[in-house]
Amino acid sequence: MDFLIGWIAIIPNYATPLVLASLGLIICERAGILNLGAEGLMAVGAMSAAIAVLSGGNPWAALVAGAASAMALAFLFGMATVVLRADQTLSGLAVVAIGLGVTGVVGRSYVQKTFVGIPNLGDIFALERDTAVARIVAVQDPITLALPVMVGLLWWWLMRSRSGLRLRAVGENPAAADVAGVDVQIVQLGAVLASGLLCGLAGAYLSVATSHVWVEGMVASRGWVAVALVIFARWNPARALVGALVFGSADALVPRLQAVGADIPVYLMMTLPYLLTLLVLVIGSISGRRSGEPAFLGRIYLRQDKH
Amino acid sequence: MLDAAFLVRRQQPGLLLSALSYTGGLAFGLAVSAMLLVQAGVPASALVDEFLVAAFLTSDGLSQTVTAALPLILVGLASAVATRVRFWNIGVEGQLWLGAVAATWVALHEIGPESMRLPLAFVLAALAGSGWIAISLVLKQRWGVNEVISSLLLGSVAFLLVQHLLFGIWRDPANSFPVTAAFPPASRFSALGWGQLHAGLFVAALIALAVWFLLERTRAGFYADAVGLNRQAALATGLPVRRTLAGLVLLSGALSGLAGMVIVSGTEHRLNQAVGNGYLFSAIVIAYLARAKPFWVVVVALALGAVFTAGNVLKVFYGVSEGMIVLVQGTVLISILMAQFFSTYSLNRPS
Amino acid sequence: MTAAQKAIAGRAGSLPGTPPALDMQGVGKAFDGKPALEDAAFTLEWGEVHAIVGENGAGKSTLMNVATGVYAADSGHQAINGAAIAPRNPTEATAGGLGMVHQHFRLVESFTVAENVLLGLGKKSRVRSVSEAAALVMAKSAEIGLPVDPHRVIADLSIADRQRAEIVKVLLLGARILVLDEPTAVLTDEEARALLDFVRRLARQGNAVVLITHKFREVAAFCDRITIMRHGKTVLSGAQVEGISEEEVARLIVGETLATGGRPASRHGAVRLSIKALSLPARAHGQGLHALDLDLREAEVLGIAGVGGNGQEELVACLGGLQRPASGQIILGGRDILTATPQERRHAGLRVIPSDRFATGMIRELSIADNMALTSVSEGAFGGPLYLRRDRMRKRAETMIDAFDIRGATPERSAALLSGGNAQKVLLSRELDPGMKVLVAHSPSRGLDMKATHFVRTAIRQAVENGAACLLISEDLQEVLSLSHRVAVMNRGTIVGCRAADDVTPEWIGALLAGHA
Amino acid sequence: FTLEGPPKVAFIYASSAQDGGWNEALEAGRKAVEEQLQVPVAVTENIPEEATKLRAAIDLYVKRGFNIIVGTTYGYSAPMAEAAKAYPNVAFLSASGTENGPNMESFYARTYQGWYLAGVAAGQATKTKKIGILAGFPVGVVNWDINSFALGARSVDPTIETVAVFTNSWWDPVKEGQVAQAILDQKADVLATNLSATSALDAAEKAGVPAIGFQLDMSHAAPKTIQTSVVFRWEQYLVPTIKEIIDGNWKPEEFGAFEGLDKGVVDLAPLGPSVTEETKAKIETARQAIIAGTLDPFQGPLKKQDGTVVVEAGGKLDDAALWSMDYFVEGITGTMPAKQ
Ligand SMILES: Nc1ncnc2c1ncn2[C@@H]1O[C@H](COP(=O)(O)OP(=O)(O)OP(=O)(O)O)[C@@H](O)[C@H]1O
Ligand SMILES: Nc1ncnc2c1ncn2[C@@H]1O[C@H](COP(=O)(O)OP(=O)(O)OP(=O)(O)O)[C@@H](O)[C@H]1O
Ligand SMILES: [Mg+2]
Ligand SMILES: [Mg+2]
Repeated sequence: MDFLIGWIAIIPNYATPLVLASLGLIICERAGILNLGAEGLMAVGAMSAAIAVLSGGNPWAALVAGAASAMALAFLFGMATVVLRADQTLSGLAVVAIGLGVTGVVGRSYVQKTFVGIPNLGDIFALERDTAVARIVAVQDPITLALPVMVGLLWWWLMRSRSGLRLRAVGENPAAADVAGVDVQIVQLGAVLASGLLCGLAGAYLSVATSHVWVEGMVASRGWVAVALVIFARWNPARALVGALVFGSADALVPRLQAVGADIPVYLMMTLPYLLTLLVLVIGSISGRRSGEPAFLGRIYLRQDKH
Repeated sequence: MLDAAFLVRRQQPGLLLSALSYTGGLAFGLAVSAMLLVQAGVPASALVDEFLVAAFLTSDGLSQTVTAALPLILVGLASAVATRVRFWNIGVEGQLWLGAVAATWVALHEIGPESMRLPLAFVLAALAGSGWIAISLVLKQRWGVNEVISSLLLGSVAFLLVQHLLFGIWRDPANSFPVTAAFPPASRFSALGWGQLHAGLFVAALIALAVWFLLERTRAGFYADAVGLNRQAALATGLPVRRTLAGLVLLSGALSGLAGMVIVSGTEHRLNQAVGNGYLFSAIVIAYLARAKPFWVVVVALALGAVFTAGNVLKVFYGVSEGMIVLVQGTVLISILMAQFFSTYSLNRPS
Repeated sequence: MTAAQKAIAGRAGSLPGTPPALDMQGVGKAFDGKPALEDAAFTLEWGEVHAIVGENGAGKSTLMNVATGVYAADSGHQAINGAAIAPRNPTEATAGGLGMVHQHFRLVESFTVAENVLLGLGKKSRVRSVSEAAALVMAKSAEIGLPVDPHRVIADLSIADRQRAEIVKVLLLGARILVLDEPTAVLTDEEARALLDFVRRLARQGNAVVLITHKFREVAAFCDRITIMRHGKTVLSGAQVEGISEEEVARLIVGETLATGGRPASRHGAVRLSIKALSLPARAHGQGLHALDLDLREAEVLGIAGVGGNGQEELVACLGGLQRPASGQIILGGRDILTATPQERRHAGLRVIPSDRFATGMIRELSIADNMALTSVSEGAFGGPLYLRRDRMRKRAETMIDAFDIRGATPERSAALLSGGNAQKVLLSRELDPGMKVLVAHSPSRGLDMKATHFVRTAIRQAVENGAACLLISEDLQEVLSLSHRVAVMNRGTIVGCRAADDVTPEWIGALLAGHA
Repeated sequence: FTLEGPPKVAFIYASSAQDGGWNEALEAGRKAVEEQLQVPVAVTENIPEEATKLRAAIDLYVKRGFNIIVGTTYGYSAPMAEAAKAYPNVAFLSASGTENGPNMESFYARTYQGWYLAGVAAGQATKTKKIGILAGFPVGVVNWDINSFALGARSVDPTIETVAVFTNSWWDPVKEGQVAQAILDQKADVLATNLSATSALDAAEKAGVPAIGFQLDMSHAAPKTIQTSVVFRWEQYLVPTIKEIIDGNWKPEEFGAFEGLDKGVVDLAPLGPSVTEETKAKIETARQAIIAGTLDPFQGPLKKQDGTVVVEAGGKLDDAALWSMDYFVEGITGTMPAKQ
């Protein structure tokens, strides 16, 4: 029972950064821009937020700093892919390189400096950790708490609002959106910036909310997991939340099994989240669902082209 | 709004213009990078020295460049071959790991007669690589599972399998570090007596030649282009779509696997946790910059090898950090990408 | 024409003192140095329906795309209702009262019709929800007599349904100047008539309509004035339609007149292709096939008439091997090829000309020589598996380019750079090879100009005279009648009637199609 | 071994020298060498553990007259040994390396001695009789830390259980925080980290649980609850060794240099404010016993986790057995990730 409570309580901590980043990617990719740069954007977010706290900022302001600086990198990505119509796959990889590189250069003197991060609900509301529910709630932080609301709002905005319709139209058929008076490039640029914001937030969450310290490379491939999650979620925010929880729970299970001394092949167990994701994908495909991939994803729109 | 500049796509950009925008992007990226490096304390005069002279014009530098380029050529070809049929092989590293595992298995367990060790490792590494990508292939062919995600996920799985082996049965019993025992000489490519360069050079060269011939001169290469560019039309015109796709994808996996073998048998002579890292980025970048053409893959791989060599020099003598090197790579890449704009489009301001 | 119509027609375009609805002068536009428009001029008056005709690639679409802000002109002036304006994007054109039904539909495939309309209405519209948009669609579709279901997803619609949806969408935008780029290409005659009746009423209410079309009978019946374009220039500018003959129009369009050929000489040969009880389950909303039966004889053209979206695409896909039917038989040369691969079907002598050339027929990015070689490479025509004789491919392509008079083609050029008619010639040059026994041609002259159409029909005619059997599927009744020995009518995924071409009457077809509400 | 030419020293790191842990501890040693011996010392960071890259860096240094090369990770060991053969007049020192030779010496510290003392502190502090430690990978040098930590605690109370979890990364503070939580959830009331990042200590401080750091003094991460940190003092090895090399009287140890508390290469950081006088005394006693050789953390009787006996009473593990240690001792709850 204790095992279960502890496990459930920690899952959101694993899932939150993944969800934040994949929401950003979903917005971006729904507008037709393939964004493989999450790892780099998160790296910048994590470092900037840490620097902000270490230079005396409050942790909430640090989240803003993390989001803003990742947006700056996303802006470069947007200039390349939206304005200059550069190849999106490669530009994404370049963003990863620039993000990881910049953090390595700029962050050097901030490595391993512990700081005070975002408090969890238990601290904020001085919760008694007597019941199972209280124990689970107490270790969550306000960002995690806000997450389902964010996902719901985003889902509603994308799938039900008129501006969401316009954004999706850009990713599906920019020519149609164009004659409908949608400014394709502005929408795409906005979507790219949104992905910067959310990926930056995800990175900032890692340093400011989870580990309260920054080291180079601390994103540790979580950006790539987010990229995979988006496909897994068929570009649907709600499903991204579910996917992140599944992935997070598998990920959280392995150290917990080690802690109770379970006789497991740890490395093989660690393949579980990956294999599970694959399995879900296969089942989804067998049941014949549409992949949900935006039709124009990764392609380049030019008004004069015949698409 | 941003279309207001009235972009027009150039129908067939001239060779000169393409070359100009390419080199222009490269030059701009290098200029920005040079500024970054000078900022970081590298004397400007040293830059030319280290990049050109050290990486190409000194014997040591050249041998390092070529040695580093060997696996890069193979992964670049792997990525190019898959790109030709529009299969996104994001699992290059996973296949490379498994190729290395296969070669290590032959070496450590001394499978077969000594003279056959390297050929056997070659075959098994290729099989292991294509076996690994075959999973993504089957998932895609059978159930339409997106290969980007499946190969990405399987890449992580492969690395965990390697760890399972390195911390398990292959752990060096003497000190229990996650490094296998050294390969016996029969499982090493012989040294050519020039720096660390080894006989894997001939392997990589032959493979590159064969892949070039396959893609540019044979019927299968023709099929590959048709299948990659328009699958439906290829199907309707009666081309063997599935076979072509499967063949090239498996080849891609095999090439990645061979890269793993060339690394462990050529320079490392053992398997450890680091040998496969970073090759995905290189593979994709090489294939893109080379437009998936085998000849250019070799050229770009050598250039990237030179970047690594020069980067090493900068790290060693000028205290330039890894972050700076990665930043420079990203900067040059995005600058080349952005410069393509000028050869692809022209601005057509209305009178 | 009734007297009243004549009176209105007389008024249209000639009210002194009223500025024209749209006035374009000296318009030039080049794509990367290749001129598409040179000194083109066009004047549209309020109250009229104005036809623009011309060969493929004459610049009709380009001219109207300039007018509606999709392309920016390199030179020239444009005025709407007397006020100079050069729309820099479609939004500005829409604001100026211009609306265009594009030749290539501007519809988001994964959206429903209503969602597309909501999107099209733009930011400023007061319509905010999908259900309001759906109500608008129903109302408009009833008004103009084009059935459209607002809740269906575009991806599941036939091309004809999409065309209807596109027209309704643009009409709902409330444009006062309406441009229709080949809107009737995929509609039935009846639907086309209803639509054109509607747009003429629209014009008479004080709006203005531009109709781009390749069909002279539409010009004659529904248009007030005609502008003819050739090679990017206006060769006839705003002439009254009355008093212009089809021959004269044809001469102006191509610069020469064409003899209209007849049906190929018929022999009563053996059955070449026999389709028995072919069935394909309907997709989500798509049309299926239901126990479809057909027999096709040697040296015969069997025309299949009917409204697009009644299973024609599916039938062609099943014949070509791109879709797997649920049951039935397709017997070719005595063998059931129901489960055969496309390649095996080719070996059996089946050739397909698909309706969408660049979707399944050719590969845009490959060179013309490559496209011509696609089907024969595997047979060893260009060397064995280990070495591809590109020199031979090139030679063959050169011969073909000459034989089929393919303009603007060299073996190395990318197929994407060809105009529609010339792309179709490349396709024909490849498919009409000596090994052909059965030709399935789906709308082979769709979107082609008169000259190219003539060429395509002549080629088919010749092939049939040489003994081939041809299944001609087309929504263009004239095309079907001009070539076929027998005519079958397709409706709701099956053949509802079939008789000799000589016995075909409009009433008979009308009755068979009436089942299609 | 004699050095050719004036001494020039180069340190090569696999990642950043300012990593707050392993490399930074070595970096402190490097600075001491520079100051105390007045020789030029160059630094290169981020040379991956690949033969091609490392060898290239070594070649470059040697070409420019560097003749004392210090490598800082076990992954360098094999390529360094090859380089040592190629350059017999260059001295090679390999931290946590496995190869030795006429001009090459691997060096490491008997960290398990420090961890035994940390175990004593933890054993004194625990009330639940459960303590926890998180570590990177299950290599010998890590396993002996964990085992010794558990044994130190058990010397205080033989019923104490030690929860040990590997993060399978040297570099993932996020995961370390999450793993720390997993250990705390097991009701462990002392938390030690065998890694470079401080996020586990941060978690301990938040939970109000006594914390133990590693490699450098980590008290800044848990100022209230810190007990101590097991630290390296590499200058104690590097300065005298490099001086010997320069002076021409260096003789590499056949099985590498392997010093402990006695030479001060391993030590404890100053004990935290919450450490009681009694604990301090116990730690001091154990320290003196280890230095005097009367106490060896791995002296018999020693049992594995599953109860099999490793060392009978009266015996002790030799160095070779230490290096190949791939098991947990009795009293540890945890999983060895892969089996041989
Ligand atoms: N009109 C609606 N009002 C309220 N909730 C809805 C509506 N349509 C869908 N939902 C719910 O919202 C969630 C997400 O819906 P969404 O349409 O994005 O997924 P979906 O596309 O239907 O998924 P799939 O592709 O698997 O069919 C689902 O749980 C769905 O049941
Ligand atoms: N976006 C474009 N890019 C390049 N060339 C173009 C483009 N659009 C049109 N062209 C070229 O301009 C010329 C005029 O084309 P346009 O589409 O206006 O012809 P059209 O008269 O509408 O023909 P159709 O009857 O086939 O629709 C053609 O040669 C065509 O290839
Ligand atoms: Mg749905
Ligand atoms: Mg047109």
